[in-house]
Amino acid sequence: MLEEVIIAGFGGQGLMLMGRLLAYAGMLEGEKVAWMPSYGPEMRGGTANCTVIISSEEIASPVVHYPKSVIAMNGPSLDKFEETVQKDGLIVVNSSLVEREVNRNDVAVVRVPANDIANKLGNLKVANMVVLGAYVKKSGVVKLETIFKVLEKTLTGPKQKLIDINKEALKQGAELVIE
Amino acid sequence: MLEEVIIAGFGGQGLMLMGRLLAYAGMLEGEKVAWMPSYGPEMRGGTANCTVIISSEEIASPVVHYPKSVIAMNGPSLDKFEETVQKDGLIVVNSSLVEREVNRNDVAVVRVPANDIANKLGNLKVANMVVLGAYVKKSGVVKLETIFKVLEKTLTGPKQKLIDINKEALKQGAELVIE
Amino acid sequence: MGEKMLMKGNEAIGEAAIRAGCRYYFGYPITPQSELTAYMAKKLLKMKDAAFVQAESEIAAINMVYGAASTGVRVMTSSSSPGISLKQEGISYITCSEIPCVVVNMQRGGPGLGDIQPAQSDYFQAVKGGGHGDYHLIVLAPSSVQELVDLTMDAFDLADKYTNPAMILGDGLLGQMMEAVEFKERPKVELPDKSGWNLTGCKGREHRYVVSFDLDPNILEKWNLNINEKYKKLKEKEVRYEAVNLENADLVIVAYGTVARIAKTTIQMAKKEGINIGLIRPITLFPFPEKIIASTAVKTKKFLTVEMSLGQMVEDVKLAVNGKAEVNFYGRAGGIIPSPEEILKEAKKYL
Amino acid sequence: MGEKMLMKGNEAIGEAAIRAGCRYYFGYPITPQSELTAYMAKKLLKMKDAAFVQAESEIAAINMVYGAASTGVRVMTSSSSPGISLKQEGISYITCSEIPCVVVNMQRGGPGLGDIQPAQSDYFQAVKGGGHGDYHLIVLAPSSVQELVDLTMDAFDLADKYTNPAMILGDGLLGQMMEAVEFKERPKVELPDKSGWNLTGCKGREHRYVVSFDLDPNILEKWNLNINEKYKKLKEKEVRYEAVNLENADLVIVAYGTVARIAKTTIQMAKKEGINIGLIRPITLFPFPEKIIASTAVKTKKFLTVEMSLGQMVEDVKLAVNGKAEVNFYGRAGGIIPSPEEILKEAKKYL
Amino acid sequence: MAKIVIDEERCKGCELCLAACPKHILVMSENFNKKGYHPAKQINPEECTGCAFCAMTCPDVAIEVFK
Amino acid sequence: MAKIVIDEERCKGCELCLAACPKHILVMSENFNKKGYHPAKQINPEECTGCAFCAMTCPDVAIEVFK
Amino acid sequence: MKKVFGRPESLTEVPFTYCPGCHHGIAHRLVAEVLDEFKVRENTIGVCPVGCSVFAYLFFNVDMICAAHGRAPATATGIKRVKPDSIVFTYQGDGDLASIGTAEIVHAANRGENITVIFINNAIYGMTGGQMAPTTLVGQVTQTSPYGRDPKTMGYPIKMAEMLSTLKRAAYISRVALNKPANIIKAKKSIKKAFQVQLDKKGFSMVEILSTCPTNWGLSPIEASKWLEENMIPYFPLGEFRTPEEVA
Amino acid sequence: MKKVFGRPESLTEVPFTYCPGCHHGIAHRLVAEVLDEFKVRENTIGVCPVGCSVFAYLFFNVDMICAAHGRAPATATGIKRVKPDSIVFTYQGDGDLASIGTAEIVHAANRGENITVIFINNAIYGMTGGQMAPTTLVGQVTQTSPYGRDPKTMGYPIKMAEMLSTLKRAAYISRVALNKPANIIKAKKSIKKAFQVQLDKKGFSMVEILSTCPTNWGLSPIEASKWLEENMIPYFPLGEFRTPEEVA
Ligand SMILES: Cc1ncc(C[n+]2csc(CCOP(=O)(O)OP(=O)(O)O)c2C)c(N)n1
Ligand SMILES: Cc1ncc(C[n+]2csc(CCOP(=O)(O)OP(=O)(O)O)c2C)c(N)n1
Ligand code: SF4
Ligand code: SF4
Ligand code: SF4
Ligand code: SF4
Ligand code: SF4
Ligand code: SF4
Ligand SMILES: [Mg+2]
Ligand SMILES: [Mg+2]
Repeated sequence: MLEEVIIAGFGGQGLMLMGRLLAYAGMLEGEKVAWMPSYGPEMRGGTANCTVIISSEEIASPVVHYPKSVIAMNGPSLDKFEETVQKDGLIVVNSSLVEREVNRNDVAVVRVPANDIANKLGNLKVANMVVLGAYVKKSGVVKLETIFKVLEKTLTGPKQKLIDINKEALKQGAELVIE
Repeated sequence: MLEEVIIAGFGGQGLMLMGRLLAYAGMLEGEKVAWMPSYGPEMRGGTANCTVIISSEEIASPVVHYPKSVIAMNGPSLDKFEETVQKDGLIVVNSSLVEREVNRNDVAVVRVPANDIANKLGNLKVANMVVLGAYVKKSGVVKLETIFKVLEKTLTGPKQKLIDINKEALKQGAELVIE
Repeated sequence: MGEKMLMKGNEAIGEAAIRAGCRYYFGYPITPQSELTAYMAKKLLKMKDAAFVQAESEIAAINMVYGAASTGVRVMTSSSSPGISLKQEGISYITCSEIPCVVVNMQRGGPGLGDIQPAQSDYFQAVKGGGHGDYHLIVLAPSSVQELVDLTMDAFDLADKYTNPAMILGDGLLGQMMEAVEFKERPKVELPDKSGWNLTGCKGREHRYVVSFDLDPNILEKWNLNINEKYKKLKEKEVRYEAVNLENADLVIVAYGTVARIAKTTIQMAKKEGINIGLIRPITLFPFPEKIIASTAVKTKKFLTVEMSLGQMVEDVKLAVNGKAEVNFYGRAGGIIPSPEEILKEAKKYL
Repeated sequence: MGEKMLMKGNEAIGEAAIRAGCRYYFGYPITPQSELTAYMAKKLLKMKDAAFVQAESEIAAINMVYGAASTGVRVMTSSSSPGISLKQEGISYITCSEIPCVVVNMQRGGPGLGDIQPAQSDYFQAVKGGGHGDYHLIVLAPSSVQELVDLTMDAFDLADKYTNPAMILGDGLLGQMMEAVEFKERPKVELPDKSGWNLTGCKGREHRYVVSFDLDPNILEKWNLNINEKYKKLKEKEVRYEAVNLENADLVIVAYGTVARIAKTTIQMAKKEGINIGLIRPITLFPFPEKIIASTAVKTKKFLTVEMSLGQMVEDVKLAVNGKAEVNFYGRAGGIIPSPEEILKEAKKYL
Repeated sequence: MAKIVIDEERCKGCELCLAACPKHILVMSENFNKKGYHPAKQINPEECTGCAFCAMTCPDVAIEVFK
Repeated sequence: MAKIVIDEERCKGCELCLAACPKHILVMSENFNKKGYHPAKQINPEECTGCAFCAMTCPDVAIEVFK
Repeated sequence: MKKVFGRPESLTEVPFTYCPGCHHGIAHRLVAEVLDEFKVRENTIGVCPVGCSVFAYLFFNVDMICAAHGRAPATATGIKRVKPDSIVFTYQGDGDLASIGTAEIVHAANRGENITVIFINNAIYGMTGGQMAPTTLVGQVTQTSPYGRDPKTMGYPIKMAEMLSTLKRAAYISRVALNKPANIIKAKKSIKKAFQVQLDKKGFSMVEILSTCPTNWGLSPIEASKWLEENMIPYFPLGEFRTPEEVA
Repeated sequence: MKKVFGRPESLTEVPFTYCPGCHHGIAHRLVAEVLDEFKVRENTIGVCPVGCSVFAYLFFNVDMICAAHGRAPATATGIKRVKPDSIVFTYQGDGDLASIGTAEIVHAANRGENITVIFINNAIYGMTGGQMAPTTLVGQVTQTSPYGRDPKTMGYPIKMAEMLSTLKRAAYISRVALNKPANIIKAKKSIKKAFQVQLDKKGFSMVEILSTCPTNWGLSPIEASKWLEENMIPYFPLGEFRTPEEVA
């Protein structure tokens, strides 16, 4: 198994957390994992992205220029990374913020109206979880349950109360993906 | 012409000045000159020395381990440098402070009771000039008159009044040397 | 065997240091190593017989390290490129005083303020001595988060063994990335006793001192020569490297840290195209693995040194090769990370 | 032709700088270069449109230099080994900003506080870059008081020409010794105009700035590469060295500064014994005179590098020789000056 | 009579101008600007006194005031 | 009754003790010590009160006082 | 209608890179307005620090240089000594000025360097993500004081204006805040005085500006302004500490 | 007869390397006597600076380290944090403490580092041959103020005791002089208080000692003591600036 995904968007959209949960889940499932952030030249309000690699082999380069999958949380990210996705790869798009269609037709595309769903759930901040749910479901790289487990391990103390809404967001995202 | 002389003694005995006057005089007489100080590990009250090279050729190494001449202004300096003087070289000793005899008998030796003479001249500080006078006379490396000229050039302003006593000291030192 | 943990490189260094017995940390914030400072604050401020001090500057930090280390405890500081430049005087002092400590440099793009992206352009500074005088640091170059852990622990041991500062020379990428790490039980190593030199108060013995000078050049020269002896010993005994695929390699890449990892992907890619590329990855940059490079140069006539710099380690590679093979260089500057693809393309030029 | 003057090396540098149009000096006292600071105080404090500031530290001094130089004037600072270590961050900033200035290092024995005797153990720091990032200083190595004068003047010209700091790498002996010097009329050199970058207030034009960073690594890489181009040009155009007695030499000594002078006496001594020793004396340490060394290596199979260090420039000699000849090393450390006799003795070992 | 002009693209939606306006006639817009912020907007412009407190407080110099 | 002992080899002839002694019973010796200084010496020891001002002032801790 | 409030000429058109609600922007505008009002824009050289305001060279429409972290007063000294008739100012954060740059600011003030220092005290290291500054309040939680600043081991927040006021050649020193229009108006006046002192060649001038860092304080901009009012101002009293009259 | 005055145990037998009449020696003795009196010699670690007192490690009969120029307070901090129950002191000159080491002393004081600083203010850089110190008096001629210190460009002599007294965790700060027995006795008392503060873990303590440098002042030791009395004391008033009672 070898998955390489770039998760990109505005700073503040919770990209880094998505990547970390994913990597953690990969580790719990016994795979080798690497998570690597990358911040643009602007410190704030700029674009940011992180790379997650999940692999059954030792991970060589943590830097991936041509990922299997891309999660584009906003328009500029889609613009930047669309062309880099490998043939037969996957692009997951936050369609609440990305108006345009994906141009590539040699990749799978999942469109997730994440902000709208999150808004309905009452917390715009979980938009990232909606997208992550959809991505996990579609890619099958880890089990959704493993992500749940990670949430339980990492959201402790006062943050514990956030577990449910996050799970719900993940689920709703996953449900968007037609099997 | 090539003269290499090490002038050694206590810090504060005016060694550096002796060397500088000598070098300056050499320069005025058209020779190549180099003056190089060396301070011992102790900053004050310790021993110090300087090397002067006067040469008609380009001066290569400014560091001299086996000088033609040594001026020993005190006992420790004689101890340290006596053995380094070249055969047929010259050792000038401030006999006011150096009690012992020079052991070498393959070099010329001039003993100068410099402090006593300087004391008589009314200024202990010119002991160095007494020795310098003797050295210049004995070695013939520069003319005494050139040293006078240097004094006139360098002792200016309020220091001008010191010229005479310095000249006198030089002269008295020179006079000690039997032609 | 410890549990696996997903950790950021910077935090992993901190945890490794603490597990290696380091209870004292003095540092000043700088990107991309701030998580390490924050980690040490979080942990050490809660521990007994421990101290975390955010120093007023990198200079103060290294001089606090000097003081703490002189008492014999394990102590660490960390920074990134510009901050490490400021520590050069202090590092030179500590080295001359023959006191162990660990300094971490998570390099970023330079010179000047540069940027905050990963780079390897402080190699010369780390390996040749950015401070004044004849000295060297023990320089370790991890290339994974696990290795950050292991080499940090080793750094403390080596520093103690050779009473010389050791440097972890990482980069922003290693510091920021997360990987699974394990804190393994380490074999006990016999380390020299510090009670012969550390400052404790002179109860029951003559007073002693830690200084970095002697105004008598004869004594200072002997001192310098003694220090130099340790470097010779290091070169004999502590060289570490990873060799990959050297048998029948058409070309050997020499790279360390992050770049070495990327080069491994290059090697895999090349294999698919039927090209045999080898890799020598120095783990110790000082002492540098000269011998393996020299012996490889006899077999493989082509070397490619790849760095995130405009050519620094390549000089050490050339010195090791000593004219016996062709040494080429490929570098990216200013915080750009080379891709496996471009390294392959570069390698092909020489094949 | 100017009159001959008997001057201390340190003061000669000061006079040369002033005659080269330098009216601004920022420094901090340290032995063995304090006479230079004092000289500048004496002269500049009496001049109009000039400034002498005793800075609060070497760090402040180099950053004052940065500010002054950014306005386009000629400016200088000086120090000795530990003080130069403290300037590394600032030097890296100035180099990255591509601003000219002159830095003088009258080296003393190190590392640490060391001693105040002459040494050459800051070669790596000066030549490889003691600060962080990919950069180089233009490094000039005088070996007489006259050359201190001439090279100081050249340093200002070169710095302006390449908008890069230039360093005078001397030692305590050169700074403290007196020789006769002459301040010759210099041929006018065409120097690039600074009005394209210097800070003057933005009257009549767009505002501009002097910075040493760009957070975009792509831009920063280009910037780094541009700077690197200047170093290539320096290597092509500005290499300087003195070659002595290379014809039919049985052995060639490579030495710079004070040591090179001493080696000349060795050569004379050897001649008396019928031994033919040559000398290559690099005058520019960066750019290093690789070509003459490489071409000499083809004829003379034996080199002896002599330094007042435990072996630093010898690496550049080896890189230039590239395995074509045997490169030996003789060094003294901690402020000890080798004698002509001992160099000869050492040379004979290889003959 | 007074008028303010808010540069929506400069606005970062910090709401400091809202708090500063003595007339309470500034609110946040529902729309996003290109940077993804909800910019401030004025309601009841006729109440504006042109006191410029809003402009003075705006960290992004996004408000101009006319009188 | 009081007594002082001056360590002649430690003395650097600075004369500070002379100025400090309220009894003015310290003077400089004619002799040189090994370092080339004229050490201080006491005259009229019977006048010494043992006040230790001399010792207190001596930068080289060359004076001991007994009482 | 006439424009009564607009962008000063001494600011470029480049949008600030600061976080929403960050007071750096207000401070920039005030300085720019003062430069406009004195008509010295074309004769000014500014020195920005390393800190969130590292990009100030893009924002101020004057010649600028970016100094090394903490060294802006030294760099400004270098400039001013060459160009004594130019207006030279530094713009520095509290990490920059009160921590790593302590020696430089103390000695620039002590020499009476005829420059103006704009000192942004936001009780935190903004740019590096929220570490303790020398001015961080007691109990304040930061990345490097995760259990709150403990004066026993970390000391009390340092009052730079007061400390520097002990120096004779510090001609003008004040502390202002930007948390509400009334304070902003006072701040502007104070900044203007500071530059006036420079124009009159009376020596060193500094305005310490209490500012917010909503991002690293973890507060909304409005909460942050309130926190400043309630916590910072009581500890860091506003006012003038040195005025030219006192200058010898 | 009993010895009523002799060499304290906390001094070694090594003769001082100071110039004749230099007050460094007196200061050494006083510190050593205090260590003796508190019986802490065997539990003390001293930090000497770069300056004429660089050799203090040979003179104090306690464990010592020689810090880099100006950094003694940082080095002492490192030691004290490891050994909070040891007595840690620094011994620094005015170039060391008030110039290059400004940041280190300010922040050690501000943190309330529980160390004692012995600060030798001799208005000059002694070791390097007589350059201007931050404490050099107005008009004083030195190697780097050859026409006398001009406050217009070089500022006024800095009063470190006063400046540091603005810091809350500076528990004890005083200024004393060594120019005559009465002052020496007071100096000793003050040094004792400073160490007492450390023993009581009350925070930072510093004694600024006005001292002579006959060599670089170009005066005889007696003239130098007089010059100190007539010129330094009027500018640098003696006394206590912070005492433990004021400490929060
Ligand atoms: C020598 C050096 N050390 C550390 C840093 C990292 N650094 C960048 S900005 C900064 C401090 C920022 O805080 P402050 O000065 O308070 O400015 P703010 O961002 O809060 O406006 C630090 C430590 C650096 N760039 N250079
Ligand atoms: C980094 C560094 N800069 C400069 C020096 C040179 N230096 C040695 S001692 C000294 C200052 C001495 O003056 P002070 O601190 O007043 O002590 P004093 O000798 O007067 O007792 C200086 C500048 C040094 N050793 N290291
Ligand atoms: S100008 Fe005054 S009244 Fe008008 S919107 Fe702004 S703050 Fe409100
Ligand atoms: S103060 Fe400025 S940036 Fe903030 S909401 Fe109002 S207009 Fe927008
Ligand atoms: S003890 Fe007192 S009286 Fe006796 S010599 Fe000393 S100073 Fe004079
Ligand atoms: S004070 Fe001490 S050193 Fe000075 S003269 Fe008296 S005994 Fe000698
Ligand atoms: S981090 Fe803080 S200081 Fe920096 S721009 Fe954001 S709010 Fe302002
Ligand atoms: S130079 Fe001055 S401070 Fe140094 S030992 Fe001599 S008199 Fe004392
Ligand atoms: Mg801040
Ligand atoms: Mg001093």
